[in-house]
Amino acid sequence: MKNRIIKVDYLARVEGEGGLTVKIKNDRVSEVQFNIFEPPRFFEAFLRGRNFTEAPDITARICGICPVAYQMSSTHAMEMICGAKVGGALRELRRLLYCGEWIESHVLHIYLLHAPDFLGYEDAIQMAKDYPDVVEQGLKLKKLGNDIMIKLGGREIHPINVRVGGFYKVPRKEELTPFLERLKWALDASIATVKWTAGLAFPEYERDYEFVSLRHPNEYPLCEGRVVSNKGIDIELADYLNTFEEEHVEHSTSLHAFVKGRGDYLAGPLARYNNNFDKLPEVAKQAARDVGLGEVCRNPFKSIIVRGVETIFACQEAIRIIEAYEQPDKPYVECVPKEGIGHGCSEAPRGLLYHRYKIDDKGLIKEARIIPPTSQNQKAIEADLHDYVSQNLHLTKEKLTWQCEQVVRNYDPCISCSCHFLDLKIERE
Amino acid sequence: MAPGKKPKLAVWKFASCDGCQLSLLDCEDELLAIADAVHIANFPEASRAVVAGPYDVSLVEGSITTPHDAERIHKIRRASRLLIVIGACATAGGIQALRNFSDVREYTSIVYAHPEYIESLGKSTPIADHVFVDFELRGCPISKEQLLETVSALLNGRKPQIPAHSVCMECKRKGNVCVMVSQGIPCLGPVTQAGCGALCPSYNRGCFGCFGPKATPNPESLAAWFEKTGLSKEDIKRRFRGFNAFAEPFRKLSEAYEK
Amino acid sequence: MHDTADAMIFRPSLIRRVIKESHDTFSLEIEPATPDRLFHFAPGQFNMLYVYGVGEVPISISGDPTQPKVLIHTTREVGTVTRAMRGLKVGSTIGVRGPYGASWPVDKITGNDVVLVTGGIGLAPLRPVIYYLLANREKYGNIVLLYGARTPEDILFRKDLEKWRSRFDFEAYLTVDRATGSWKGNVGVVTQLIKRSPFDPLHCAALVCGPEIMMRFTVLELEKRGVRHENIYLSMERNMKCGIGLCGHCQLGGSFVCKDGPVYRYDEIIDVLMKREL
Amino acid sequence: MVLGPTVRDEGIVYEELKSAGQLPVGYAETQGPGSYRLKKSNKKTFFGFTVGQESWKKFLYPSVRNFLTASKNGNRFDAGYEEANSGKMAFFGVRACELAALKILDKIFLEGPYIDSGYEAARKNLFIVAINCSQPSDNCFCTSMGTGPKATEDYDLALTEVLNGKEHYFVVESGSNAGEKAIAGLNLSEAAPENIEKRDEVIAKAISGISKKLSTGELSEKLDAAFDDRHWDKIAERCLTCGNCTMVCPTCFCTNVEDTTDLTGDNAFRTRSWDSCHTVAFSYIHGGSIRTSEMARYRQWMMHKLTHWKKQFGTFGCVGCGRCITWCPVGIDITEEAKILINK
Ligand SMILES: Cc1cc2nc3c(=O)[nH]c(=O)nc-3n(C[C@H](O)[C@H](O)[C@H](O)COP(=O)(O)OP(=O)(O)OC[C@H]3O[C@@H](n4cnc5c(N)ncnc54)[C@H](O)[C@@H]3O)c2cc1C
Ligand code: SF4
Ligand code: SF4
Ligand code: SF4
Repeated sequence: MKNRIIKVDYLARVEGEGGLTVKIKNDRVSEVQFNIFEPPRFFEAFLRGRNFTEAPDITARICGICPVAYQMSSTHAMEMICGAKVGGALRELRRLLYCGEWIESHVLHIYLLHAPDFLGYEDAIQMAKDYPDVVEQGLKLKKLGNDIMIKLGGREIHPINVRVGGFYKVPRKEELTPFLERLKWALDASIATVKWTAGLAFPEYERDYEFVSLRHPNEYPLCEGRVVSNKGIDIELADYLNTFEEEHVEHSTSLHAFVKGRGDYLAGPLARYNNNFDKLPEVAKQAARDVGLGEVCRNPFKSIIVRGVETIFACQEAIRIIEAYEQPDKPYVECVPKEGIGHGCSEAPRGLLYHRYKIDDKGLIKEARIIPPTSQNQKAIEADLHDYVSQNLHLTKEKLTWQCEQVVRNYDPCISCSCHFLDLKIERE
Repeated sequence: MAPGKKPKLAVWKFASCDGCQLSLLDCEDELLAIADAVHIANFPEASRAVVAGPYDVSLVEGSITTPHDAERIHKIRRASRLLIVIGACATAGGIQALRNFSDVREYTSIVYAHPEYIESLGKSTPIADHVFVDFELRGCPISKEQLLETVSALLNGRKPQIPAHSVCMECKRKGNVCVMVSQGIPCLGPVTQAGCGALCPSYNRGCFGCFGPKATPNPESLAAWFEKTGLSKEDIKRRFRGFNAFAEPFRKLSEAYEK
Repeated sequence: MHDTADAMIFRPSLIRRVIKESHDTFSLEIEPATPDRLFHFAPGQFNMLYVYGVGEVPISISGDPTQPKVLIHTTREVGTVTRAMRGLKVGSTIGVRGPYGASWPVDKITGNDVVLVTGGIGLAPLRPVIYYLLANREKYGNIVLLYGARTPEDILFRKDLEKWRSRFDFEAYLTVDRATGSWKGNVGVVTQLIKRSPFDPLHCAALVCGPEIMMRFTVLELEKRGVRHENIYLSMERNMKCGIGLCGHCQLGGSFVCKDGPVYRYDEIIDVLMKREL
Repeated sequence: MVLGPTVRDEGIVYEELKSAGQLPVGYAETQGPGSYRLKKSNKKTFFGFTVGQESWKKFLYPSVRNFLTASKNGNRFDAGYEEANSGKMAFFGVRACELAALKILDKIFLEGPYIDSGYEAARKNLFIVAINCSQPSDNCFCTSMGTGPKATEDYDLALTEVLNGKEHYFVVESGSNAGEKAIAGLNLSEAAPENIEKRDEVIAKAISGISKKLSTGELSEKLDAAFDDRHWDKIAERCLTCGNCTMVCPTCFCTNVEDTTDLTGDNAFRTRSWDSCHTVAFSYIHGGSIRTSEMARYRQWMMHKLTHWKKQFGTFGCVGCGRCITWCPVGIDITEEAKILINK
């Protein structure tokens, strides 16, 4: 069994279409490919010539799993150009909407996509036969996340209520307060989730990642802050493209991002957690400590616990926002377009989502550039696969294949997102 | 569908955002009941398990954009008794059909450094352009309620109650004050098929047409009204060139306004 | 005759027998919901039949008005509800409400010849008339049935037809669009039969039931024979959601097919029949 | 439950009122074909506006109603009926044209041969406070239809708002025993002749403020004669067949009935909802819809209102409130179109 090929044509339980190929030659891993064959959809191209107000609705269609992330990154970029400040209750409502998406997406991944791997089930529906209460708790939590998005956004997938400058309509206080009771339940349920996930069996595996995430002086990061890493990156959004670069490889319709001059990096829950542990609310910190998760966690399999910790944060944050909420007079801040370039970066559940736009004085988009989390993580995924397979060559092919899939699923990759980027250098030619 | 036997369900993806199939996982209250009533035989987003065809029902998300997909859809059709297309990508080519209005080679080079690696058809086309489709669910994304209604209907041998009339009818039944008449906000509701529950007007915004053209729409008349109320030709064109840009009545309209 | 409670409520009633009439047409024999509730109706009236969970459709009563203990409906499978209805088995329930609508004018036309012109499933709404006429045979002149089917296999109520044809006081002429097997009878449209039928045009009533296009041509032929408009009766079909004049779907100009029809005197609807897409 | 006009979003709607403060004090609107704009002034008027988008029919005949459930029991099933709400209601601020509309609905739903029990239950317990119009909109043509602007019958109480410099009062008339009783308990002063005079001035002013006209003499017959007119096609070029006119019309009563089940099929439901003759599905029978062209559907709608209704119910189906003109997204005006058709 010196030469083997591990091939998964169609990865399950990830969003979008991808596969993976690991080639082993003379008991050494010779080639690793995280194949993305999701058909390209050319968003950056057809964004050109659209009105700047259309960006949130159009870019949301890049991904049905994290549309709010796209709406947040694009609105922030546009507001930067217009010089508009969205603060106060409107800013809080956006955070609340995002909390909804975090809860929904994290819980979906924990319970329906990731946990079955640890317990050896093909899917959550089979898992539900043996763990009915666990799955039901997951579904109930997930529904709460969705219901928050429905309230604020109109619907959970591609919300319609987000606009550049704020919202089309804001809720009355009475519409939000009923969520408090459910959120308090959810807070306990997410603490229980952390405990439950911490009890799963984890492969002993660590890597010295470069963790890249946002960092905000006062908050656990969602939509604002500087981009930082544990290896010295600390930049303004405007410097994003000077720091990171993307390349196009043959086996993928998604571009691969890397830190210029350094290489792969990891974005997502693990990165946020490691870079911002101090900004977590006390309940979340405590839950992490209680299960022995340190302030630094380098085992990517344990991202499932970290998602739980972040779910605690999202519930706690939602409670805080709703309790303090006062309905603003106007649902949005007026945004008058002018010629310029804007950047927006927000923390999608699966990691940094960067947008950059150039618009003209009429508000028409001239250039658009989007770097989704999955392109940022692709190189790290391949490095993990290489590393992990090298260390576990003794496993049976079947087992190794499953675990390779799991290595990919650790990232909660969203392949649909990853297939539409624009290389500005080419365009300028 | 023969009662007693659990029908085999498969979910397939083509060029899309995944949102429509996610709707199935978003049926939190009904998910386990669905799994009880049907045999989920192929649904990669949710399960590793793959059961070979043929399938009683295939839900197809996404549009056809590559030569490979153009072949794959035929295989799926052959393996499916009923083929239901879900969402604007599958029913009208989706947002990526905006490419149909310009040159793809140009697009590829804008997005990819090595366009030669990318295999892409010149157009993003709806599934019905390639194979026979039994039923379609509109929307970007589809409505969860309509999806459940369709599954329930199939399981119980009845016709899904999916009306082809305008968003306005839902809007009025709901009691929204019309945003177009009372505020002059341009709204595509009168020419768009119902299904979303008149979501946008409920949030004080005009409909932007994500459920596609209703039965016998008259976009020309609505566009003429838009023009009369001060929208530029360019604005009108963009409005009809959204998630259902390639649906015939909307396509014709936007092309007429391109000149 | 109707319930005082909401007329939209159906009574679940038991199916006692299912009879296959042709490859796509079947009859249901339905028992009253309670034994004391008899199905009194006048020939030409219809019921709204509800198939559990699938839908509700108007179907004429095709049984014998003198036998109110059992309700008979004959239905052709054409779409969702009728397909599901065909799937119903003996012992299952079907929702019934009615009877609704105007009937064939059996009492007004006594002393005259009666000519019944029908095609396809149209024989079903006319069968109660035939039962009635034969039960009151002495009150009428010649009784002539002109019936067209697509093929010999599509001919409904064969047993009845045989029985009726064997009577000396009943004339039945059949024709098919397309002859198959050993068919030796007429081939062609039913309207052709009109010119040679034994009835007195000046003292007759023509009862016509079939597709709208067939009824239009029938009227033309009857006119040629000199039948007056006020002696011609037609049964109309329109979409119906309630059957009781409240849903608005069955409007035919100034009338509602469900309550003013389905049976109309020709001279009363002559102008609406001439209008397209009304 | 008291129901009456109040401001929601940018329109006036009928909703439950808990206090007089919820009335649209100082509000007035301008209406035009396809256009409605609400404005607030510092005037003290309680009823300085006319009809908004909604009509009272929604309380008597809800836009969507689940009225029946059935549950499976082997190969049989049982049916359960959901009682309509029959609580006591008071409509506060009903216009004369709306009274006429209620009378028409009564004819449809209560005069048989079959009745709508839900409508009946709601209607039986109804107390009506009418308001005589002082500020007709540009789309009102009640004077043509003989329905307004003064309420003359079918109310329990009728109010006229008089605002005259500093003077601001209501003249109340009672139209029923219930109305009589209701005011007996209030400490009202007898209207003086000058009050009555002022009231009549208000109404006279309203009448003279109505500019839209539809000539109703032989209207039904003339429209009937125009059945094959080419002008219907002209209208169809503009009509979106969106159904808004039917939804807002206070007398449009057509409904659809939908049967559904849950996933398991153990429970079945029937829902009735407002339908519109503008849809293709409306006239569907096996083999194809009767009214496939847009022209035929618009024609059905207008002819039903102005021609067929007369045969069906002895009145026009139009009360001249102007809603279908205002709330048509492309401003099609029934009076203008009818004029063209009958003047050919
Ligand atoms: C007064 C009257 C008496 C009838 N009597 C008989 C009869 O004795 N035997 C018989 O086989 N058929 C009869 N029909 C026709 C029968 O009602 C239709 O064939 C039936 O409604 C088709 O329903 P479906 O769901 O199977 O068809 P689909 O084509 O799936 O129709 C969908 C829906 O449209 C409506 N619809 C479709 N066609 C008609 C129609 N022709 N009339 C009214 N509504 C329709 C129904 O609500 C139906 O559920 C009668 C119709 C009327 C109006
Ligand atoms: S707001 Fe839009 S959808 Fe609603 S009625 Fe008005 S035009 Fe129609
Ligand atoms: S109102 Fe229009 S754009 Fe908004 S959700 Fe509904 S169909 Fe989509
Ligand atoms: S007349 Fe106006 S409101 Fe009525 S269906 Fe036509 S466009 Fe819609």
